[in-house]
Amino acid sequence: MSWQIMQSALPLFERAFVLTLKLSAISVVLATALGLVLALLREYRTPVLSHISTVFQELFRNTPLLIQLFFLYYGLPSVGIMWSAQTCAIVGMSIFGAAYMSGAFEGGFSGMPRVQKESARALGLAPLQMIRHVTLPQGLTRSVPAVAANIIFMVKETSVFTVIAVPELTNTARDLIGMYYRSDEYLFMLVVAYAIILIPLSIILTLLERRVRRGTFGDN
Amino acid sequence: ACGNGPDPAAAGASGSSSSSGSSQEGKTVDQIKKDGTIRIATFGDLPPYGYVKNDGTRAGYDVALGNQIGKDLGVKVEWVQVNADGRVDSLKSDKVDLVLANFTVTDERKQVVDFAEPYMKVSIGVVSPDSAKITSADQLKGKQLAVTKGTTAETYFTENYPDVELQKFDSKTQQFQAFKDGRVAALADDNTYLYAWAKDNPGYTVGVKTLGEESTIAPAVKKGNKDLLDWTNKEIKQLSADGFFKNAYETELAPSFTSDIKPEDVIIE
Amino acid sequence: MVLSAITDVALSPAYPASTTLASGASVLFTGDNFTRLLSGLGTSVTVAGLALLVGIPLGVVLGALRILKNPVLRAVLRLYLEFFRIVPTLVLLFLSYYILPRELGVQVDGVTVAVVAFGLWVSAEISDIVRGALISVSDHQVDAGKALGMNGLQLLWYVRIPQSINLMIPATINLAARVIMTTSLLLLISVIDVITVGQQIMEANRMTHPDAAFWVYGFIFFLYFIICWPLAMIAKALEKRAKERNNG
Amino acid sequence: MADSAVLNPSVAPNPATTSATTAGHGSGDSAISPDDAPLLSVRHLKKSYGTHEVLKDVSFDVKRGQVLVLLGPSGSGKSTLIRCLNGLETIQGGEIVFKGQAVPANNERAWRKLRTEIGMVFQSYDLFPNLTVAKNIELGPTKVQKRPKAEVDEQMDRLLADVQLSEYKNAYPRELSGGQKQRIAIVRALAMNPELMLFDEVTASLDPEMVREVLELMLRLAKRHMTMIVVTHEMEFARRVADTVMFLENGVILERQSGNEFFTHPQTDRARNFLESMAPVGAEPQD
Amino acid sequence: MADSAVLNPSVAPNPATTSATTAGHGSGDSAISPDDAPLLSVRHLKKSYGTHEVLKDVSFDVKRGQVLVLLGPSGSGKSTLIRCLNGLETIQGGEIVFKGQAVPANNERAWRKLRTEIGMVFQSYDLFPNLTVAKNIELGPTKVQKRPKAEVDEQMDRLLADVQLSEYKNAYPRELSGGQKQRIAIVRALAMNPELMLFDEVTASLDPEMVREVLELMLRLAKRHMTMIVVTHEMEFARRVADTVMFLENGVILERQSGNEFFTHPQTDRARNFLESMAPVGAEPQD
Ligand SMILES: Nc1ncnc2c1ncn2[C@@H]1O[C@H](COP(=O)(O)OP(=O)(O)OP(=O)(O)O)[C@@H](O)[C@H]1O
Ligand SMILES: Nc1ncnc2c1ncn2[C@@H]1O[C@H](COP(=O)(O)OP(=O)(O)OP(=O)(O)O)[C@@H](O)[C@H]1O
Ligand SMILES: [Mg+2]
Ligand SMILES: [Mg+2]
Repeated sequence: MSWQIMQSALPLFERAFVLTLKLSAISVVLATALGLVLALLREYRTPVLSHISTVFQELFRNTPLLIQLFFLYYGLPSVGIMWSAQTCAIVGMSIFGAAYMSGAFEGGFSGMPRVQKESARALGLAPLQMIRHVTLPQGLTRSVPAVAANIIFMVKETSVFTVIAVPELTNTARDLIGMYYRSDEYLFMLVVAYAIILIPLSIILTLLERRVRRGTFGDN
Repeated sequence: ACGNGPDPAAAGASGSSSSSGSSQEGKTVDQIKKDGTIRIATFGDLPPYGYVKNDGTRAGYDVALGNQIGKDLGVKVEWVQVNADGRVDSLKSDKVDLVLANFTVTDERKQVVDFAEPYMKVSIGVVSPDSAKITSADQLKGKQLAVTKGTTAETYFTENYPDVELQKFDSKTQQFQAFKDGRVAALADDNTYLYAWAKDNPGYTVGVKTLGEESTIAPAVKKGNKDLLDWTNKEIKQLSADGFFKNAYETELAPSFTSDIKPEDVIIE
Repeated sequence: MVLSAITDVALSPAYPASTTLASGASVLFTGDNFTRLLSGLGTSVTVAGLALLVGIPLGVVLGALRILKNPVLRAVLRLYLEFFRIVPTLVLLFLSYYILPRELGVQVDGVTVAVVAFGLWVSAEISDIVRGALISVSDHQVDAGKALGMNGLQLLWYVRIPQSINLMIPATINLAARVIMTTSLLLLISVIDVITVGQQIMEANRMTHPDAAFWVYGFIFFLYFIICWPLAMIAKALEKRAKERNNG
Repeated sequence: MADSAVLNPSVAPNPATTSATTAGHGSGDSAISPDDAPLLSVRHLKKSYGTHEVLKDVSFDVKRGQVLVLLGPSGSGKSTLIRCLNGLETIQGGEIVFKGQAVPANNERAWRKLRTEIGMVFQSYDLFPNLTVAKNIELGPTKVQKRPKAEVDEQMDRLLADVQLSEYKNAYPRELSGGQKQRIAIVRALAMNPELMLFDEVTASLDPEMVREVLELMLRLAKRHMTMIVVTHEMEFARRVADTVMFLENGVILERQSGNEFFTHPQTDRARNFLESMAPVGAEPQD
Repeated sequence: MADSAVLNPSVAPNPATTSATTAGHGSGDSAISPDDAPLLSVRHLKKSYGTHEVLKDVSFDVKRGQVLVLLGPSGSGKSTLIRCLNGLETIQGGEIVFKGQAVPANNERAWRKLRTEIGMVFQSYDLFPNLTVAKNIELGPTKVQKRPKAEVDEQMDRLLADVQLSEYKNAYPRELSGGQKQRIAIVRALAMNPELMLFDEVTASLDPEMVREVLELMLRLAKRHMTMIVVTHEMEFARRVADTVMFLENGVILERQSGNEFFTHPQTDRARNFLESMAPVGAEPQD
């Protein structure tokens, strides 16, 4: 392996690194927000909307992100909708991620003992007050581990953006290999780049998990 | 884990003799004959050079050459579909014996594979819509240009026109699709297929016909596969003499080209 | 070899180009295209199947080892899992694609690369599923087994496995669906999977059907859905039953 | 002072009612003076899960200041009945009349209003684990009843002092023992100033030593004329606290009597058998 | 006939030992004739979780045919002690001697052999939910003890008849009530022909009506001279079954007496308070 080759590729990897982070962050935020709304719609059996939420979840959880992206990027223009590669990436990943996130939140909500909801009702709390004071604080806390797992999953999944020409990390590595045929160096840099993102992220999320539990239930 | 293993590029730089010489890499002609099949890498989405018809069979100029080689070796051809960026690795990792996939001969590539005698001439061209025609590479500054990963066009623009924003795609299908969807201002690739493509797609013109030096397209074998290389060189010479390439041009390429392209622009006598 | 077997099994086409379909959609039924798409999908499913075949037994053994108290073994196996958790599957595929043939010194086709890469990944995920399920068996049950004088293997065989298998199965089915979805990445290592076939079709018909992309990608989307969705539903039903069993 | 803290302020102590408890069998007595009008009347209540009829035509009254103890074997429908009285179950027939007003059947909005007047404590600990003790107690009075926080806090302090848990005000439920949790759950319900309290086996999940502290709090409430409906398996406690005992089996009221009468002279064989089965083992060897 | 079914065949009925139960305090008496040698001796047992010492130097003996009842407040270490006696916990010091042989400390293999001679029943239902009643009972004798299935089945039939659960032979645990489950758990332990039975609050999770059927089975076992160590919160039962009572607090044995003595004249204040706290509420009002 040659240092020199790696050094000369560093700027490109840096750019890709930043882009990967940016796209991940935006998608994670959007997916989490959308996923929460979808989960609440189902939790409270909102008419019509809860069914839409179900269909949405099943559809996007059971198809590959890659084909969703292809469809957005190459398929939609034939019917007159054209988004840039990065927009397609963000939209695709947010939808895909939301389908997973709503599952995580639902798991959190349904893990709550039934007596909790009943005692909230017994105190006369209205549905919105129940969401605000009981369902959300407990449900969110319970969903943190699953949400954290989804975040890691989504960040890894950004590697698939390579297929719609988004110059993120995987794309950059493949591209460099294609031009200069130095697979060892570039693959090494690629794995290191993901490790730099994912290892600290997973540590932070674990700490956060503990912190949130303590904040909510007073655990220590 | 990536540290060990042969490093052909480095070896090539320090003197090409070190890696070739006595050691035979890849399958020899005899081995291929014994196996009864030759594995050839080609494109699957690049009419009229290498593509798959609706009935699932392969066709095109590269494919015609491959089939002829198979016939002359007396073996079956096993086609392995690759993308541009997979051509070198398919040889390096012994996935194929021969590459016939519009493989342009370049110095970098010579360090990692062995090219046989060329069978086609090529140079980089740029196609653009008639409504916003690009006639020189300088006009592309700050604009988006579609290329396929691992092609000479990609390398050429990366090195000579860093101001051009490259959109890099995995396959020909994807680059042309994105181009037609209007995602990019122009598309750069080997001029020969741009001619063909522009003919199929009215409203687009190859505004820049040649860029950089003219280069050639040749079959490639694994670096060090001297046996197959020698055989292939002989074969190309023989086929040239027999007029095979002229025939193939007429049947495979000409119908896709506009009339201003002459056989001499493409094939090597 | 694997591929030809699949082609033979695939459905017969015999669909004429239907006039009621939009022009792009008719591409799907021109020539052998429909069959070819299905056989492409067959390749994907076969790769997934082989990967599971390789990965599940390995994962079960690793998972069972992970409940042992040996700290070194646990750390090593944990590291194994974490490696596959950190590296994106696509990158894993590339690593195998570039490194496997060289290290093994033999010619390895894309399908083998995929089976090995996915198989290792599956084994890591399964080891976690198995471990999680095994330790979810309540301490009381294990104590009750011990109190009858059972040894480690007997505990595993009579107590832990039977009581956690109904947790492992749905999780494994879910994983299977995920592996099938992940085979969409085969496109990138030159395996003729369903998407590659789709692209061949678009290219061959670019003159006659310029809007084929919408229909071809839409159709592939649908194909994946009708394979993975039933799996997810089965997993969900089994999971629910397992929960009810455990409470009842 | 302690008395006034726990005592429901809206109920005037009325010792007369507590002794006259054998009255009011069945459903005939509808013309009544406002003074001894029942606080709660249940008429022909029917409840089923699917095809399984859990409550079959249940009718009874509860007067102000009275303690009604519900007894019956497991699965007889006690929990279901008490949950119906707080609108937690949809019912298939009959009527529930609270303070002279019929509650529109299965109307969640109507029940929501009523639930501020009917406190309930469950068997499983039902404090919100995400809130401190103080927040648990304040939630209903401030968010639902919209009473000023200062006033609520003052009442809370008195209630906590009364159950000797003032020091746990800022603790989370997980830091409390089971008995402490159940006492706080009772305080939480009392903080709404309910006119009726429902208790469903509130000591059943407790370690034996903690049972006592909860039952004693309930005895104190009863003494102060809180109207209560109590499901319990603690026979000694039931005997002491009950003005009236109602014995339920298979969703039917088999017996309804004054507490003393029931424990000394149960009228039905089923009730007699039940009482025997609940007596401590060893009191009367069998083999 | 029923007697011989439940009776542990390896223990000869020895009425003499059951009455002489106050003997054997402390640890001095080591030179003993084989006849009244203790079945189990515990010497200076120490157990901690981390830095938390749960058992501090606990010593006692149990003779053949004797019933030892362990009492003590929650958290005093009763469960921990009884689990140590079946090798389910690692210990930090002391010695456990069974049938005159010291068990090598924390040696899983040695314990595994012994566990076939020491039966244990837990508080939480511990039948294997995936196996039928018959399979649950057969598992230990056939797979661990490797006894012939025919013989085991015959014994099982007798035991099941004895607890009147023959008809449930092919039922799954989920089809049984709590009381039935615990009786089967006891049968499962008996099928191994143990010489000592350990019971840890086996009725604590049961509905009150089911407590009796389990306790009566245990009483019957005691009558037939099964050696037993019993943790329970049922005071009436304890009083009847105990040859000896041991009162534990904070991991220390505070009192060890004959059953009658303990319940009528507890020697320490702690024991007296404990007994009071366990008396039914209402028997003796406090406020
Ligand atoms: N959510 C439910 N769905 C279906 N059946 C139910 C449900 N809840 C209770 N039941 C049934 O209704 C009957 C009455 O149950 P309920 O809980 O009211 O009895 P209970 O008298 O409170 O018993 P316990 O003393 O065990 O608490 C039982 O047969 C029970 O199986
Ligand atoms: N696995 C464990 N880890 C740490 N501490 C434990 C563990 N098990 C028990 N303890 C502690 O050991 C002490 C004794 O517990 P043990 O369960 O033996 O009490 P007990 O007398 O059986 O109480 P109970 O009557 O509630 O069953 C308690 O303080 C408990 O918190
Ligand atoms: Mg109940
Ligand atoms: Mg205990």
